[in-house]
Amino acid sequence: MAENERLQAVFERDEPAFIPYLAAGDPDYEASKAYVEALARGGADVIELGLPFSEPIAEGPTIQNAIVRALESGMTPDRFFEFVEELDVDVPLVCMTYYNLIYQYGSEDGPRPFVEKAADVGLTGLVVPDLPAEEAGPLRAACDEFGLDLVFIVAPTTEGERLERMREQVSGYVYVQARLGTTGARDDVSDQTDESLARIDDWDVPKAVGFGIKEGEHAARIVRAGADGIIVGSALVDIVADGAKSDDSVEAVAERLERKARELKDGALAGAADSEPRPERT
Amino acid sequence: MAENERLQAVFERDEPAFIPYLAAGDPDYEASKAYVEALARGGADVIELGLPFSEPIAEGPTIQNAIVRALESGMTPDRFFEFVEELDVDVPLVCMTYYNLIYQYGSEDGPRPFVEKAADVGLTGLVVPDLPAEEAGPLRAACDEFGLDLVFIVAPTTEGERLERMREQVSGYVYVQARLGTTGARDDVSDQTDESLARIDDWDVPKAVGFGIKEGEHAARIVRAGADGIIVGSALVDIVADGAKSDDSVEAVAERLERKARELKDGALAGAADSEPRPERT
Amino acid sequence: MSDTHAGKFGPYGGQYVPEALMPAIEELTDAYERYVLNNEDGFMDEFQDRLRDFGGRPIPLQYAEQLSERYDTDVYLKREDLLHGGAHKLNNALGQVLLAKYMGKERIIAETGAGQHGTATAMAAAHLDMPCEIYMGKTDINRQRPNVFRMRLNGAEVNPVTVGRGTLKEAISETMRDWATTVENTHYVIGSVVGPAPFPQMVRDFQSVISEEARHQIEEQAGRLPDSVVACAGGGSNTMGAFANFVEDDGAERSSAEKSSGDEPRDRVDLIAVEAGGSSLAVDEESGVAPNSATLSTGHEGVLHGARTKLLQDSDGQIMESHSVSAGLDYAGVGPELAHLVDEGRVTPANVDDDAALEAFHRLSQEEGIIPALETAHAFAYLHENPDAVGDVTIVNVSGRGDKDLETVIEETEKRDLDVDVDMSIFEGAM
Amino acid sequence: MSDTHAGKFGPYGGQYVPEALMPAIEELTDAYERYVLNNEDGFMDEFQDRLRDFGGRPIPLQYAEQLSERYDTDVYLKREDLLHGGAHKLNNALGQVLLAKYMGKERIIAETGAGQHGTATAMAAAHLDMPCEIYMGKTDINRQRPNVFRMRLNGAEVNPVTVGRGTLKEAISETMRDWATTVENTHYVIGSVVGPAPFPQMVRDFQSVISEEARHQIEEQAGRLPDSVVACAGGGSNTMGAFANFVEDDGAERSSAEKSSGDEPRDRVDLIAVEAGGSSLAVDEESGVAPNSATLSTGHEGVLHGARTKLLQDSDGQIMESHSVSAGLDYAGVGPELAHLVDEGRVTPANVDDDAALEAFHRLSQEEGIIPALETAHAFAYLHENPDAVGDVTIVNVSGRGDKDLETVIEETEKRDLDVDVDMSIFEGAM
Ligand SMILES: Cc1ncc(COP(=O)(O)O)c(C=O)c1O
Ligand SMILES: Cc1ncc(COP(=O)(O)O)c(C=O)c1O
Repeated sequence: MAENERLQAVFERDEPAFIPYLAAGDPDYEASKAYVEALARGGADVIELGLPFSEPIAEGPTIQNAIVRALESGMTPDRFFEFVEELDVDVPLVCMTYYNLIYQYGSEDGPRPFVEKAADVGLTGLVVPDLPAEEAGPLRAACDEFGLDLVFIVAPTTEGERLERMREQVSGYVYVQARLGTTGARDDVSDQTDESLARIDDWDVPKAVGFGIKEGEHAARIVRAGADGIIVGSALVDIVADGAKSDDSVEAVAERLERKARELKDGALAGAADSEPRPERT
Repeated sequence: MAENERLQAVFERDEPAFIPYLAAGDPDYEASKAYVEALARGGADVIELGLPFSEPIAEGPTIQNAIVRALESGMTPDRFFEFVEELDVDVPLVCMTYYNLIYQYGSEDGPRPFVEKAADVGLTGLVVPDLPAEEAGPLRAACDEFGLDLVFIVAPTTEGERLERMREQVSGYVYVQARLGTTGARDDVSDQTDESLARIDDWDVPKAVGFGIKEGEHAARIVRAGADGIIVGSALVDIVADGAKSDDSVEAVAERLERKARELKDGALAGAADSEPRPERT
Repeated sequence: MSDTHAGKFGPYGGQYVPEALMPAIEELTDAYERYVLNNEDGFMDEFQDRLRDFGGRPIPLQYAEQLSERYDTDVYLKREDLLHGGAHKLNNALGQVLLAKYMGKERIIAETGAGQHGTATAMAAAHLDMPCEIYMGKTDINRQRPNVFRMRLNGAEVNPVTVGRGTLKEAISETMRDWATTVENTHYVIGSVVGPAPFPQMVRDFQSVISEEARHQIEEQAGRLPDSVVACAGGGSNTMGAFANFVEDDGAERSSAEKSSGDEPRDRVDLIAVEAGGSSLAVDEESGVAPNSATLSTGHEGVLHGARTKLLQDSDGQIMESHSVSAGLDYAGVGPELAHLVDEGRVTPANVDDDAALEAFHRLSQEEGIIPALETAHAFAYLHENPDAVGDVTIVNVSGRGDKDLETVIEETEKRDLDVDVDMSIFEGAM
Repeated sequence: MSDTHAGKFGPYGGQYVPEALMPAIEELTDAYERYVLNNEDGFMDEFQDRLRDFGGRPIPLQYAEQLSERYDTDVYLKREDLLHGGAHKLNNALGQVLLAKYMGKERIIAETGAGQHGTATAMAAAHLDMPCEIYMGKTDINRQRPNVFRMRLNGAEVNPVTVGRGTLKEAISETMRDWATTVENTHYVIGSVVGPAPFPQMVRDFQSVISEEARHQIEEQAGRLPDSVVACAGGGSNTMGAFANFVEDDGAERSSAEKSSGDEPRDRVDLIAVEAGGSSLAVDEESGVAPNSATLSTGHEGVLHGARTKLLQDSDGQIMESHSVSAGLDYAGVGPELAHLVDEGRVTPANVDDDAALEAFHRLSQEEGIIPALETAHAFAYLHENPDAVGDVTIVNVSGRGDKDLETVIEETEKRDLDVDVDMSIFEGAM
């Protein structure tokens, strides 16, 4: 199983990873680039970049709307790859998108052309929320071929055999879904998080928790619960949405994003400081 | 079978009878009295007075509307009898109404109280358009008891056995329905009239033709075809309706009615003058 | 059946129509006897085939789980709402249009109140390729819009009747007027067990397929006859159809000829006809308005639309304007046979008011997943108010579905404070 | 059937859903196998009893006299419009709600396009006493108002979906989101043969009662199998239901095991799936709009709503906005089994445009006295355009009735110059 080196390097450091998400092209190509770069400045360790798909069945309203804005501003898979190439950031980038876009890319049906191109522009991994382990064979193979990680999501409902199957396929990190439902910022941290982390406690892959994290305090709480990283999407997308709505300058919004990123990153670090030292990883 | 003497007398004269119809109480009690009296002045030989019923299924729109006006102005069976009593006319009056009003009158169910009262106020006969010969037994008996005629309608569709049954029951005159349908003034005279008259040619009762007669010319044509009388309703009710609509004075409307009556009566007389002399009646 | 001779039911029935119609009525009587009673030319076979293939018969008798539990009695639903067109009306309309065809008629006319008879007639006429005109009062046109469209879509002409209040009473009168003009080539498909003989018995015969099926079905499903049959009554056609095959189950001693071995009396099936109590049973004689259509309970013998029967009328004999939230029950008369069966004590007349009917409408919709016609809802309101009166096993006739009533129900529910949980605000989003 | 293994039909099918739903889908697969395929606890018996008593099955197969004459071919109508609720949808909704009950679920959710699946689900949920929420796009809410009311009357909550164009596609996505949150106590009653396995095969199985009955009926009535079966296809549930029991009548040589005496090939029954051609088959890639829903004819393989199937999508793989005058066909995907049967040449894909569907709507209403759903009208428009393609005996599936479409039909007819005799002025009187 491929382990992308850059992604691996992130989790080998002795601190929790902060993994923010933004939809590429939201609200437009240039602003979006500035926003992603702001996240990097704010301390992102990995960035999940959404390639917008017209039927985002796993997303809540916040990210749905971001995707609509990005699509309306002309984002396409080809533009997305350009976007990634043009980005001036130093951290590993993971593409989050739906399977149909991966399947349709290029001249032949199937995931290979997409993955080849993704590797080519320097993406380090993929998250595909509508692709369970059962249907992931061809994509897994293409990722292996081109050295990309394929991140899977462990849901609160994932148990038993399914958990085993996923353990075999996952690489890079495992995305631990903090609660049932779709993406979206919440005001609390779910107990389901602890249970989920406990269920995969012995997995030999970094565990990043997402779905609903909104504040530094949440981040700390989750790292204390044993997470190796935190994934934050809607709370950041909210800032982009507010900026777009109020017609604020790109700089002002980028500034806010950077500040929020730092809050979250600091929260995660604080959580790590409270915890016992994390075991070394191989 | 009762033959009311006054009605009989009309048809014993050697000239066709002119039988106008108005709804009693249309558009109000006093005006209606004036109008009926105008018809008498205009040469009516018999007058059919409509006692308005809420469901006049045999009437066309003209008389339906007259009935609505009369009902709205408060006409009831009791008022109707007063109306008849108060009328200052010299010709026989026939009441035209629907069976339910006859049936409900007085304290007991059944036609007797109505007929008794009708005789009492000087009515000479009844026409009941929703009472075919088959259902007429009780009313026929009451009429016999109180000396009223019961006029039946022969329709263009009445043939064979039904015709015989009616022949046995009819008295006063037979109302020959000039055409299929409901009451209402028309612009032509139906061929059905000739056929209907032919069918009852040998009946020993005067034949009065109605339904659709509008002008003196029609009247003449029908008398030439062998009728002993003409019945005119809608053409006269139209005058009342127009007057009510234009808020004309009662005198003006009465004047018009009298003139129209005379036109129709003259038409009938003209028709008679053209025909061979009518056979004597016993 | 109770029509022992010449279209009379005790004192009721008869043929009080203009002379011009009498020959047509005699012709119809003759055709009724030949084709319907004696199955000449296989008329009844064809009728039954078409009821099956076009209409969807047999129609189920359904055990109603939620209602049975609520009322602690076995409630069975005779699902006439599933008949093509959405009400029992097609049983009759199809029969009559087919009969008109056998009689060589070339044109169909009909009156309609709720529009259910009109749509059924329009559908039957289209199915049998006959031109068709429907008379409908203006008030009913306004409160039953979807049915107006449906009739027109089926190729029927809809003639609005503007006299009077513009409801069923006026529409019947108007259709009779048309018939009086066109009687030679036209058949008048009357929509209920009303009008001159032979209509009341003929319509009952066409509708009696309801109880013919229901009787077999309840014996099969419950292993016994019901203690009662409940049906709403406007003119009374679904009522008579639902009662017909139970009328003789009157609990009386059997005549010796009928006795098999013992001399037990027959089972007794109570027959309950539920009329529209409207907003009140009181009557305003002055204005000639009855705020209800509870003819069987409050009416008096008289003559209307060709028959002697019970009527809502003032003391002079003028017909009152009836009122009901449900257009199909909004009629001042009632079938003569039903009037007679009430006088004889064989049928129990009952009535429920508009509010109770609306509540029952919502209750059935929510609890059984069946949206009934507002007419039908009256039968369920009776059940709700008198659960102890129906015995251990009862059949309620679901005479029709409520699609036609959606607008009325929303409007009327909004006006009231009903004893049922309906949040009217939820209806706004989609208006 | 063509689902030989693991919910795949050739290259189509599968389970492309968020991980959170996978356990529920496995649970459902298990329940499907136990209760539906193996009739555990008598599930299928109870299902069939309820389809009969509550739904009104069996549903007739009707010989259509007027159409048969017009097209000089024997046209039989499978009258799913007579099913409770007014469309074939209840077959599936009742099956799934009952299954949810057997599975111990406590809440039902569903998407709806035309509102027919939503009303069927709301009715089934009321009947089986289950709380129910329905997701419906705002565009569909506006064009199918009566169905919105009906769902609410049946006690269901209707949740408007405002994203995107607000049609079926968005409603399905939204329902999946709800399910992802509530999967532990909730069953998602999907409305067609789409979605992740086991939905496509399970919905087909519930709907296959259509062809099970039709096969017996046509053999009884025509003494033979039909030359063709014609059905409209949105997701394809009425289509698969109408085809299922004829799929093996493919005219192929029988395998020697099946041979009785001779070695004649089986009869060939052509299966024709008619999609919505909308206003044009052309596609606007730029704006991502397909002015049609002709997925089988013009779509390309991809992944949507949990399954690999044919889709209307742009070259990037973004799903297009489909368009059709009929809400129930207005969907960018199609059932994976249908896609496979088309690839295999067993099902013939066809499409007719909005105008043709409207004309067919009026024609069937006027000539047969059956007002079809606009969806259904597409099947009749195909018959009208291709009377020679259906052979001597054809079955057209009347998937639903058109009561829900009255307003749309009036509006859309008025806009056009149709090749059918409809006088739109007659619709004004009652507006
Ligand atoms: C569904 C339904 N039920 C009942 C009635 C009342 O008619 P009847 O009393 O003749 O059954 C109507 C009349 O339109 C109706 O539509
Ligand atoms: C009457 C009717 N027919 C057909 C359809 C299309 O669905 P399917 O293709 O699943 O049968 C619908 C969908 O709502 C419908 O209501």
